[in-house]
Amino acid sequence: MQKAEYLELYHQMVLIRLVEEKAAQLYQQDKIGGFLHLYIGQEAVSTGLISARQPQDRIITAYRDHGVAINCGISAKEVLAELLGKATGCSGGKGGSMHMADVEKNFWGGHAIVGAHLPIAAGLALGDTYQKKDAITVCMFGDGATNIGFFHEALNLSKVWKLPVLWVCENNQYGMGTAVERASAVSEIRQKALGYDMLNSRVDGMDLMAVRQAAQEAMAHVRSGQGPYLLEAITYRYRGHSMGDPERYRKADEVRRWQENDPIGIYRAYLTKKRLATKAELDRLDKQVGAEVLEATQFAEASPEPAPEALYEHIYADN
Amino acid sequence: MQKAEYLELYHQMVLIRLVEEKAAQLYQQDKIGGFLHLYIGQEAVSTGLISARQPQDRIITAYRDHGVAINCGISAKEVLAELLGKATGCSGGKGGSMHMADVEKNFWGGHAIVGAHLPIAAGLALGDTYQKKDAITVCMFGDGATNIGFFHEALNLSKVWKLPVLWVCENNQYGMGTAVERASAVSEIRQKALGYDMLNSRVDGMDLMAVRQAAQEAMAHVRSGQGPYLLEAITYRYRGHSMGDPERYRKADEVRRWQENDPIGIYRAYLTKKRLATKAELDRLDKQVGAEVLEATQFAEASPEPAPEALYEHIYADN
Amino acid sequence: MARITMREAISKALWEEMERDPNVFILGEEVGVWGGSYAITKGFFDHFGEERVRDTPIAEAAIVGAAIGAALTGLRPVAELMTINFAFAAMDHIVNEAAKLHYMFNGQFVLPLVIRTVSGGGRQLGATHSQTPDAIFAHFPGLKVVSPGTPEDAKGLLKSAIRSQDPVLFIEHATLYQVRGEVPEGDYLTPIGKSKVQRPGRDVTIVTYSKMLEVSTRAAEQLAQEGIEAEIVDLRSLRPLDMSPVLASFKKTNRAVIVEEGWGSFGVGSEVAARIYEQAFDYVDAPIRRVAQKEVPLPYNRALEQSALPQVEDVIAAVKEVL
Amino acid sequence: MARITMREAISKALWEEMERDPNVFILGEEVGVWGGSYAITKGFFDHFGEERVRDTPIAEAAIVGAAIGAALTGLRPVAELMTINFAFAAMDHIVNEAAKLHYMFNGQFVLPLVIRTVSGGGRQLGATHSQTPDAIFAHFPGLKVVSPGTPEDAKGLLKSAIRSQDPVLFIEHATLYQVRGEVPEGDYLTPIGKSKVQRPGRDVTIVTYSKMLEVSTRAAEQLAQEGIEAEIVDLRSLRPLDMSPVLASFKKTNRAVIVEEGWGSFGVGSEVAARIYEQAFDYVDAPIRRVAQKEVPLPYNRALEQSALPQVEDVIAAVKEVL
Ligand SMILES: Cc1ncc(C[n+]2csc(CCOP(=O)(O)OP(=O)(O)O)c2C)c(N)n1
Ligand SMILES: Cc1ncc(C[n+]2csc(CCOP(=O)(O)OP(=O)(O)O)c2C)c(N)n1
Ligand SMILES: [Mg+2]
Ligand SMILES: [Mg+2]
Repeated sequence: MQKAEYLELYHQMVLIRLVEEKAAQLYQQDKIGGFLHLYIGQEAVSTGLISARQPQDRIITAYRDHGVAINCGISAKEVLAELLGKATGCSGGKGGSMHMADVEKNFWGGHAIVGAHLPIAAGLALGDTYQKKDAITVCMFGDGATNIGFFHEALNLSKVWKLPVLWVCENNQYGMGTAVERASAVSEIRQKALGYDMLNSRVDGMDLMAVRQAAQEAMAHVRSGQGPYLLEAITYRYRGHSMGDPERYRKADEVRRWQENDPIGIYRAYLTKKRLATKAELDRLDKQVGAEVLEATQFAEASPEPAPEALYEHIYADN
Repeated sequence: MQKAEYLELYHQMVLIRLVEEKAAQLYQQDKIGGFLHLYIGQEAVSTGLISARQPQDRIITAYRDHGVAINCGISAKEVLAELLGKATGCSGGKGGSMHMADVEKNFWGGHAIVGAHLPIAAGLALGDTYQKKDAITVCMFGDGATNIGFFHEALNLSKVWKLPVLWVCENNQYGMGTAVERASAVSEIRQKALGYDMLNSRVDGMDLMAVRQAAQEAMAHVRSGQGPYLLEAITYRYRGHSMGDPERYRKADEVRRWQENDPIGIYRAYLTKKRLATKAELDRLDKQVGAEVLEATQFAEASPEPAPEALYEHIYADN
Repeated sequence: MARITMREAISKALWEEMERDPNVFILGEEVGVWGGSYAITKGFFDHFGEERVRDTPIAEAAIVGAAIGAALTGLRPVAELMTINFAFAAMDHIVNEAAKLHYMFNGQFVLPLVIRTVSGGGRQLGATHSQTPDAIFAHFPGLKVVSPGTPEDAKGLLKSAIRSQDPVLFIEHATLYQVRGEVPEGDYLTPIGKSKVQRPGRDVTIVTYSKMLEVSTRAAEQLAQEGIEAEIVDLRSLRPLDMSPVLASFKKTNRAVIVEEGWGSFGVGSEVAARIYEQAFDYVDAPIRRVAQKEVPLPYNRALEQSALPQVEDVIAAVKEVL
Repeated sequence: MARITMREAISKALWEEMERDPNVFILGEEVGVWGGSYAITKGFFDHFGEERVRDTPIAEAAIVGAAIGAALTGLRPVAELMTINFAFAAMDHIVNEAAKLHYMFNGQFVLPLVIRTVSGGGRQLGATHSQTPDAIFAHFPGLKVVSPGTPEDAKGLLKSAIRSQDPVLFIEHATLYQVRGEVPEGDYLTPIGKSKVQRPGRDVTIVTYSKMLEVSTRAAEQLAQEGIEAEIVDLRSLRPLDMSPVLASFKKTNRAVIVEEGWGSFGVGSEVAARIYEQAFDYVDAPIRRVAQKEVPLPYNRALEQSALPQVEDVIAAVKEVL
């Protein structure tokens, strides 16, 4: 990687962080409705992972999707506009927080039914295989999602058909308020791969470089045509599951401990230690991102609502 | 076991075999409708397994249930009457081949949606645990059923809640026409237990005594309160999946090879070798069972149809 | 009588039934430590313990399936599906097992089972999280489908559901939890399968249930100011569907509007309208009108979403059309 | 024109479309080596190969989910769900994903996807395997629901479904596969969302579809002998539901009977009746009658099962009631 690329990854993580903080604010101001699942704390997973993909590779994830959208190249403007339900949002204001996508950028959503996008991911990969394309599908999901039947059916199918899917579990320790070990027979999620005879590994999801490297290795395997791979990234969400989470299930202390391992902090330290950037440079970048988010917010707020007729558009594709 | 018990198990296997052969005949005569999934070839699995249960233990299985019904103590009369749709059938003629049950005998069906009874089995075990009963639930299912989401959700739940369930996969090599390895990521089904950190073993399902012993060990574990267990029994169905199976998916040769390992033959050899019975005794038993099935058939044929009003009975239990 | 919210009424019903009968227990996602994603079971985990208030994995089929199994052993599980949108992940267990086991095994299996869930749009949750597909569950004989519109009925109906020997799908509404109403103290039961006149009137019959009872009531109040007196019949149960109070009212008013939140096609309004015409044909003075959701997947944008949901003005307009 | 069976017509449509467009492929349980549990894809595996005729594990959610994903990449998957009873195991993917992705992502996602499945009772398969719950799928905007009643329509509609850009649930009937009819040779398309008069008449309108077209036709033939001429309108699609030929017929006959095989409550008959009353109120001479399945889970016993299913005599009786 060139220095610019290193800085670009830093930029992405900070951008995600600040967009999410802004989103929380806009939610409190009642400008965002519905559920809002923030990605704060998990930035390194998606940033590292997606930095390793080729442009032809497809990304698909769950409802905690703003960060992923940004990593895929959707602008902060379009993300914030979508959150405000504006016509300029990446889903035209129809999808909202949980349903962002940009097909041009090979980002296939944003899916709000837990686990339901896993069989769809298998299908995306099937499509590429069928068409003999050199593309893989990267499917992200939470620890909680590994307990639903969809997970099982999708992982099994991907192995039987040797589909080029990289399954990525973001194990952030909880599915809503339920700790992994209270919901899953195994608390090391990668162990589930054994039931499918699937290659697997585990990585520190707070460490961008570690994620990136693990992703590169896993993707190389998947791209080589040897079938799917399960990668587990250990991470943590600093905020509640969604806005308004009473957080009775964990202690403030636990959150603090994880925050000491902040993914942005770790990467800052890495960059300065490796002399890829100075503190001052990074501080300047932080400010720049701040301005970017401000501008994006203004864009989003100034954007038009969808026209009333949009209600009846895109129910069907025919005609 | 006393000699009588050994002979009783022999009796059960032969009874199943002959009831099934009779059922095939009655089907050809158009006296049985719907689907008819014969248990011929797999008799040792259910006979060995259920011989190891305590009366308080619950049995539940899929649609290939006639043999299981007989092992649970439902008479050949009631089984055949159910097949003929008669009021005297174990399900009053309403269930048919796939839906036999007798709650008094702790046989909880007979379920025709592949895998759907697995979560129900978890619930039966939960009920016993909740009520502090010393009972376990034995849940039987096919190899094909291990690929559906229900399997995953049920096995996971049973492990998380340490439910007293013995999961028994009858791996008869095919789900309809699909060979195990064409449908399942692992062809050794027991390997799926690894994803749930669940104890497991594999047994020759053609060998009654082996099944019985494996079942006893597994049941002891489950009864001890240490949680569920997955037992895989390797077996084979000699007939088509249901009546009218074109059997394009396997060679006659393969069937013949398995028939050389006939579970009844193996057990006959065992009994005579261990001097638990003479050939003559067993031949006499065979004849006796023949007469039993004849009588049961007559009973079933002579039994009344359900009254027309039965159509409206038992839609709801209230009132 | 106390004036409490729908949330409190449902919570109380559950609490009292659990105190009354040790066989009643709760299972579902986030019902325990979290206290219920709609706070219905807040405090239950601490009071009743983890055996009786069971947090489950995210596995809807297993939740309903396990509830069925536990019910077969004589317990009275109350399974919570976080919202009805996730009930599709348990659809097989609801319609193929819960609705059929009693009949199929000739009455041998008894399933005293409640599935509580939450329907409704209007909170900008987008297409996958905003549905009101109540009608499709009511299509299946063997299942009972109940959906209260007032705190009083919520409490009485939930208690009846828990004491019923049959599987009951109990559908609450996400935007009714804060609504207050008079609720009798202590133990009372509201029968399942009985519609009820919630507002007397003489000019037109409005048939509705759940959230749309509130919307219809507001419409009726506005209409009253113009001298139009609407009688509102609350179905309360979709299966069994009790037409008697509907027909009695219709025979008086000769005009009807049916208001439901879900899509109209193959919905509640179609069924009720078809039955009114069948059973009170000679009393029909004007075509019956159905008010329902616009036939689109609900969008996120607030204005678009609201434009798709039935509003007070839609009810008023429909009433004026039939008059 | 050739006289072929429904099975042959469906099979031909699939075959021709696969020959025409390499992006069309089949996936489902036993579609390959076995040749399809209803023999629709017999010979396909050998001819088109295992890449295009894919046997799947027993995993309905994965079948529909994978079909959705493949469709998003530009392919045209035809997924087979062995029967509609198993569609409940894929319900979430059918109604929450297939029906909504196009809308929710503002048209970015395009899903040219067909789900073929088989409805219907009458073969003593018992309650879990004999349902005709077509109506509940038609409740969801975003999905198209098609169900042919003749070999000609089966072929033309399946071709249209495969060429459609939208998810189509294509419902066949288990006891119609042997039925023969005239089918035009070669390539022709029957439009989705168009009802059709299958038998002209002047005295009464029978609205029906799928298997019940056959039953209604037999009823009409008997009625004709008594001088009663029934006009039969075949809906062919449940969503979009085309009322024009129904209304045109009704405005002529002023009397209607709606015949469906599934349960009546929240079914097809309710919807059609409600719409006729709404759109042709002034033409109604007698209450519209609905003929449907008795509201019980279908029992195994042959006589009981038949007594629950709509029969020719039921249609005749209903027609005589409305005359
Ligand atoms: C099928 C289904 N059941 C329940 C829900 C409600 N729900 C939304 S997110 C969530 C927790 C998911 O946890 P996990 O997969 O670990 O992802 P995380 O939120 O931690 O990123 C639940 C239960 C849902 N959306 N879909
Ligand atoms: C959910 C569901 N999908 C499909 C079917 C149709 N079906 C019935 S049996 C069967 C094969 C099951 O194979 P396996 O579990 O190995 O049991 P076996 O028949 O070999 O005993 C299939 C696909 C069904 N009954 N339920
Ligand atoms: Mg999580
Ligand atoms: Mg098998």
